[in-house]
Amino acid sequence: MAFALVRSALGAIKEKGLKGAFRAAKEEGYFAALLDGNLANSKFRIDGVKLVGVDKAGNRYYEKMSHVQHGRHRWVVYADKVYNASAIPPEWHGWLHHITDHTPEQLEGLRPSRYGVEHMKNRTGEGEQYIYHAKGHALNPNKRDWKRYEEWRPVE
Amino acid sequence: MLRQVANRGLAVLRGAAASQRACATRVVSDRPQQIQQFGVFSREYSTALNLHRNTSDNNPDVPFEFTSANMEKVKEILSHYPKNYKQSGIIPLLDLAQQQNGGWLSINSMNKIAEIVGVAPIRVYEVATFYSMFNRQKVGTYHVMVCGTTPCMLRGSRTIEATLLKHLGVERNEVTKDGKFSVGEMECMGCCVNAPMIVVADYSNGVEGYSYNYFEDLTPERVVEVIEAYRKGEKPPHGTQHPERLNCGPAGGLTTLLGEPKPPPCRDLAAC
Amino acid sequence: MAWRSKLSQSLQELRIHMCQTSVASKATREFVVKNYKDLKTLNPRLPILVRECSGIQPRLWARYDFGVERSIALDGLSEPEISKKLEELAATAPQSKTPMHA
Amino acid sequence: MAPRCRRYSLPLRRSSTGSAPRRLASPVVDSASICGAGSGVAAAEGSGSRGLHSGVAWYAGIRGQLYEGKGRGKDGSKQVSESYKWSSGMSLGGVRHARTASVAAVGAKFTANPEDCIEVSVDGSNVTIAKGMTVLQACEVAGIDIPRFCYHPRLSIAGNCRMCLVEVEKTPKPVASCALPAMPGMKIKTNTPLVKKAREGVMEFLLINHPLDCPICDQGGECDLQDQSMVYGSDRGRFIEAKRGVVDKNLGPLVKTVMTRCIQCTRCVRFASEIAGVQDLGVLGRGGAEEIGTYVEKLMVSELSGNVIDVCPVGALTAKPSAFTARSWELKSTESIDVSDAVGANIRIDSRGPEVMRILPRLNEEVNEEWISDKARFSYDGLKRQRLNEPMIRNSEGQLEPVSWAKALKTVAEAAHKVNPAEMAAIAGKLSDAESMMALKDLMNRLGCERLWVEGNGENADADLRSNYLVNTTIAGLEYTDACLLVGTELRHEAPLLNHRLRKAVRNSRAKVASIGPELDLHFKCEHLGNSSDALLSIAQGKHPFAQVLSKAKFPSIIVGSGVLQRSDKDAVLAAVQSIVQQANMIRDDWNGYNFLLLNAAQAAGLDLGFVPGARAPVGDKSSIKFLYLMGADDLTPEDIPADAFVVYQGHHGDRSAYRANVILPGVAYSEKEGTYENTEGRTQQTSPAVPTVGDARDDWKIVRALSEFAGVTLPYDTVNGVRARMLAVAPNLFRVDELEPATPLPKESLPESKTKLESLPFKKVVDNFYMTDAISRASKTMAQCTAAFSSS
Amino acid sequence: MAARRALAVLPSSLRGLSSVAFHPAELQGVYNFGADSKANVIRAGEIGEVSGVPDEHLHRKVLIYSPARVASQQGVGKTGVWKISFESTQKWENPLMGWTSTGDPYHAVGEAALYFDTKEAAMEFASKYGWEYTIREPKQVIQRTKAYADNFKWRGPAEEEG
Repeated sequence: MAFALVRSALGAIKEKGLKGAFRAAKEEGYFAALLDGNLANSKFRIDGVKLVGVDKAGNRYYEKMSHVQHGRHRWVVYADKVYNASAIPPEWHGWLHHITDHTPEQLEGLRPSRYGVEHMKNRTGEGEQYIYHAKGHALNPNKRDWKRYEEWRPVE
Repeated sequence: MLRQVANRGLAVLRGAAASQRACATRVVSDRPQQIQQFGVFSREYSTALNLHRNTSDNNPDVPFEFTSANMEKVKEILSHYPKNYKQSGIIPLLDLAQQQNGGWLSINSMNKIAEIVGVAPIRVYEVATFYSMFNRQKVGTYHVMVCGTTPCMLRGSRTIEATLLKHLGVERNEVTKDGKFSVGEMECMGCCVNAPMIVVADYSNGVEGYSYNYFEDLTPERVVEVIEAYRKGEKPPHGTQHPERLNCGPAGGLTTLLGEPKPPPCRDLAAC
Repeated sequence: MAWRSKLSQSLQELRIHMCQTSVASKATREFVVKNYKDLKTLNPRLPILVRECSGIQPRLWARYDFGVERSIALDGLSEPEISKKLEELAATAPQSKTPMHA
Repeated sequence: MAPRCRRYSLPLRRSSTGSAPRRLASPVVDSASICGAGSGVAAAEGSGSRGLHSGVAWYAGIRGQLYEGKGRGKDGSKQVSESYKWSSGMSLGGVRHARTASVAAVGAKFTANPEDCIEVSVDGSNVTIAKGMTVLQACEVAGIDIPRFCYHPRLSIAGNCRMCLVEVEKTPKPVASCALPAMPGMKIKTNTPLVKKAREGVMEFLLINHPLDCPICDQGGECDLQDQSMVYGSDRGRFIEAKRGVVDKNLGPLVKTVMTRCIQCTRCVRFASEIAGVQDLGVLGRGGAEEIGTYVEKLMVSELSGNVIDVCPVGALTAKPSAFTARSWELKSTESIDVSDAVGANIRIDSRGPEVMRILPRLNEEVNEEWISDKARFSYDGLKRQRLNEPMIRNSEGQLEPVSWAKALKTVAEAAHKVNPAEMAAIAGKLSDAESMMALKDLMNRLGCERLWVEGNGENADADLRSNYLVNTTIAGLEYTDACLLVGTELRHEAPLLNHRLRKAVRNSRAKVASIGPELDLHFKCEHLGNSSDALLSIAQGKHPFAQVLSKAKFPSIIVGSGVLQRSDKDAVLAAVQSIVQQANMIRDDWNGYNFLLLNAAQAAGLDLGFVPGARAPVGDKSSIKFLYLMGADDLTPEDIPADAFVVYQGHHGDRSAYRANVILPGVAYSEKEGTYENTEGRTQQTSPAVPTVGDARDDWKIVRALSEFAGVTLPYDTVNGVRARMLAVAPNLFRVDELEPATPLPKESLPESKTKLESLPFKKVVDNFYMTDAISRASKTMAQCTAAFSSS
Repeated sequence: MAARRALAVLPSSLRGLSSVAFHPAELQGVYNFGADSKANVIRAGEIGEVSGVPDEHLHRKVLIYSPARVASQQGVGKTGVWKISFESTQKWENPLMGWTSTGDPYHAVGEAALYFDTKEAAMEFASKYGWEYTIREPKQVIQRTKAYADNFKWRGPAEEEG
């Protein structure tokens, strides 16, 4: 990727000259785009970036309302290095995907109190115990017995 | 348009809630907690629940027997009917039991009647729940029933009832603390000419002294007087309370038909 | 008629099949009406199963020891002849087969 | 014309023109075949074991070989005039001289004399109906289904739902067809716009207070209100006020109530008072506050209470045990027969996958009409519990351990050969079907064992004459009795449906009923004459006033309970009964009032098959038994079984006897097999398999057949048709499925005299607890709940 | 004719089956059994034989019946049809998901599809396939006269006591 970028930049220089290429890149906003990226924004704290919140797992949610490409104004920086999109809890998922403009703190009152389980990220591949088995699967530790009758056992 | 519908719906809901509240408070306070919650099921247009719930004064352990004098009456009543149709006497017997029992029917009084006429108790319960004249909850010694049907309502029966309730300090179907009065509602009793009217059922003297009197042409002031008279043990004059009216005639003398009415036109019969 | 009292010595069970109404079963019916009391009194423990079924052929079935059965059709026979057949059935009891393990 | 019972215009005897033998097969068989040893079914084997193509040919073949071919035509009429006794004229279906208007879709039939018929026009076409029928019935005969809620064919007419409105020409308004008698020449219209509009109006009122909870309602999918609202209902209501709510009632562990759904059709009230005879339900209150209830907290104590669930046209009364378990459209229904008592009610087993979800009654006018007892309806959950699913053998440590079939059968065969045939015995249980009893009888006989009996019949049962152990009046015929004596029977607990028929007789024609035996409220007026045989004796001697009642009666009857079989003076009791029968002239050409009520489903077939001790069987002393074969028999107490006996238990439930068994052979329950049963009136009926059996269990007759091979006395049949062919050679009436072969009583002169003396003993109860009588109901949780709830009352 | 030709290519063991007589008396007049000249007439069991149905299903035992009205409903709309039931109970709960499994290919056929207007049609169908059938006749309702007035009918004088 980076190699392709360098090659296309070299190609542009070769075609338009160094100055021409620089001007064209600036006109087309390439440099702004470099700085606009989430990585740069969140790592280097360029102006206008707001940390909206941190969820239980430590994922950090950011927002930048000006000078960003459309649709890229909310992002998450995962707590884990080896990350997985399923690490985002549903309450933050709504905010992150622009389903709602309210953060989970603001929506706390709507959270059902009588039911609902704590969010857990998908742990597939992290070990035997996380493999899903169907209700009647032999490896399911809570294997369900489908036998619809109860047999007699002699009790001596 | 939409708002109208919404308002109407809300009004209905409010009405329902209000009636439920009213029903809930109507429940006599000495009932146990568990019974109170059934109050909300009773409906505003029904005088009482169609269910029996044991209370301290109304349960299968409270005995009921007809007095020997009344037993004679029972026999007299049953003699009107064929022997195998004794159940025809359920209504008069219920009435008798109600008079004897101070104006209401306990569960055992109904069971007793079922035993006398030889039917299952449920057949008696059916009759007793059907007719609103039969009270299955305790009422006052003087049970006052206000007519709530259209002519009386137009002539101010609501005010009469409100006055009564305020004067006695009770809700509808509730008995005063001294046990003397209770107020209920009745459907049209046929005195529309002299509306508004009330009925006072007097259970103070058992079956012999039982009376069921109409008081007509009432005003809020007059109804209080009537009640107070009863409280003193007097017997206020029943019938119309209008000073200038005789029975159901016009107040202050005739206003029409003052002279000999003009005969209808008739052909000359003699000429035929 | 001595064979009658010995009926339960050779037979384990006697079955009489007949129709309730048919002509062919008439003699069998007569046989039952006339002889049942006698047979039963003499052999109180012998099951004499009178089985009626409309339209069935009258038939006498005898069951001996070890489930051996024989039957005789009775249509066309008169009542004394049926008696005779019964006697035959009683007399021709198969040699009592001993249980194979004894 | 045959004599008729005028009141009901039913002939009491089959007319003389039409009762030639019903089935006549063409070939006359060589009848001199004396079958050799072990080939009692030789005739059957020829075609029966051919198996594959046999279907009808097999049936016809058997019939041809075993049924006589004579007597058709001229002979036929002659033989009938000589018919020597009564034949099943009481059966409702066998009515002659009746014009029957039968419509394919409806199947409605009526019986009446032609002169008692009238003609009305329904939607332009003329139909002939009996005088006195209602307009609704006329429409039904015409094949037009009138919507209705309150009308029920088996209850009195209430006329309060107004759904059955039709238009009759020259009436100003639509009329309620259920309550209007049809008049000759009436012109009825059922599909005019007026009718539709009228019914729509009624439907709108009905739906005012009916909740919209069809998705969570158990009646959803088979609800009359739901179906009819599809035609007459609106998609929106005009009612904006608050709907009413009604307090639910507690009617016990069987009937669930959601009273808000009630539309006040009062069917349940009428059912309770008219059919069940428990005056508990009533209509309380008036107007919009009207509701169905008991007023005081009271359970509905009736053996027929489950039927209010069927009677209810909406979801107000539903089955509590099967609440929220299945929807009606996902169920597969199998038409079968109930075995919980000897009445043999026709049922429909509804199953989903391998599980029985519920049991419903099925129409059979001659047996159960449309009712079944609560035990029949709700004991099905016992089919899922305590099941024996693999063969077991008691090992040397005294523990039962699962083994293979081969090993189990081998063990049994070896044990059987170790003992003397005289020391063997076999008992068939209450629920055994005829096929397995036949196989077991053949097997035991071949092994030399003659000591066989069916539970309930006892060891001394007399299986000779069918008329001596059947309900000869027939179940339907009992309705016509006008005086009945019950001897040693608690009819309500022993056969609730028969009790209902007798109740009908009391209600409709004021029949007089008296009972000698344990005292029990039968839910109708019944004079209790004490519980001792003295009362019986005084009636038999004509001293008792009830003897006069019986002899004055037109259709007197007597019902003897099967508890009599357990008495030591059984013969004397039966002799006393016989003399009552004689005195009251109960057995006539047009009426047979002698009834022996059996208790269990297996009893009648067992007696028919001669599943009784043979002529030289040792009887009485049970201590000599060394080898005991129990086919689902659980009534023996452990003390009855000698400690050194080898006990084989073949059955479907681990009930009492399974604990004592040395070998357990798992069989199948009635819902899983195709078995023949005979009910107490002698009607042969067959069950159909509805669900697969459990585990390794096998059909009972197959187990016996396999065992016979291990024992070296192979039985000569290996298909179910083969067993049935063998049954044909033993009790041919068991071959006539769904039919009643009437039993002819012998004249008293032909019956042997009893030598025993009547003892002054009380009659014992035979049913301690109605809800738990057999292995299935004892395993049922619902029945346990019923026992707990109703035991106090 | 086509059926005949198809039969000819079947293994002889299968063809042998066709010689087993299947003569429902009710069909005698309709079919001329064994008359080869009338080759276009379908012989009993012939459809089953040529259809390639496995042997074990060729001669199934079936029940021809007309389902009774559900006791809990009064409408008769669903009654009057005739069904062929295979009395199939080869069912079990699938151990993995608990769904119902079956080992009987005819299970759903009988449940869902085989409806006939008349008994004869069902019998003819069954015999064409060579199924061994039993017929169970439906029970009929008997209409009894009754009147609304019965509720109020004079039940006669009282019985004497004693």
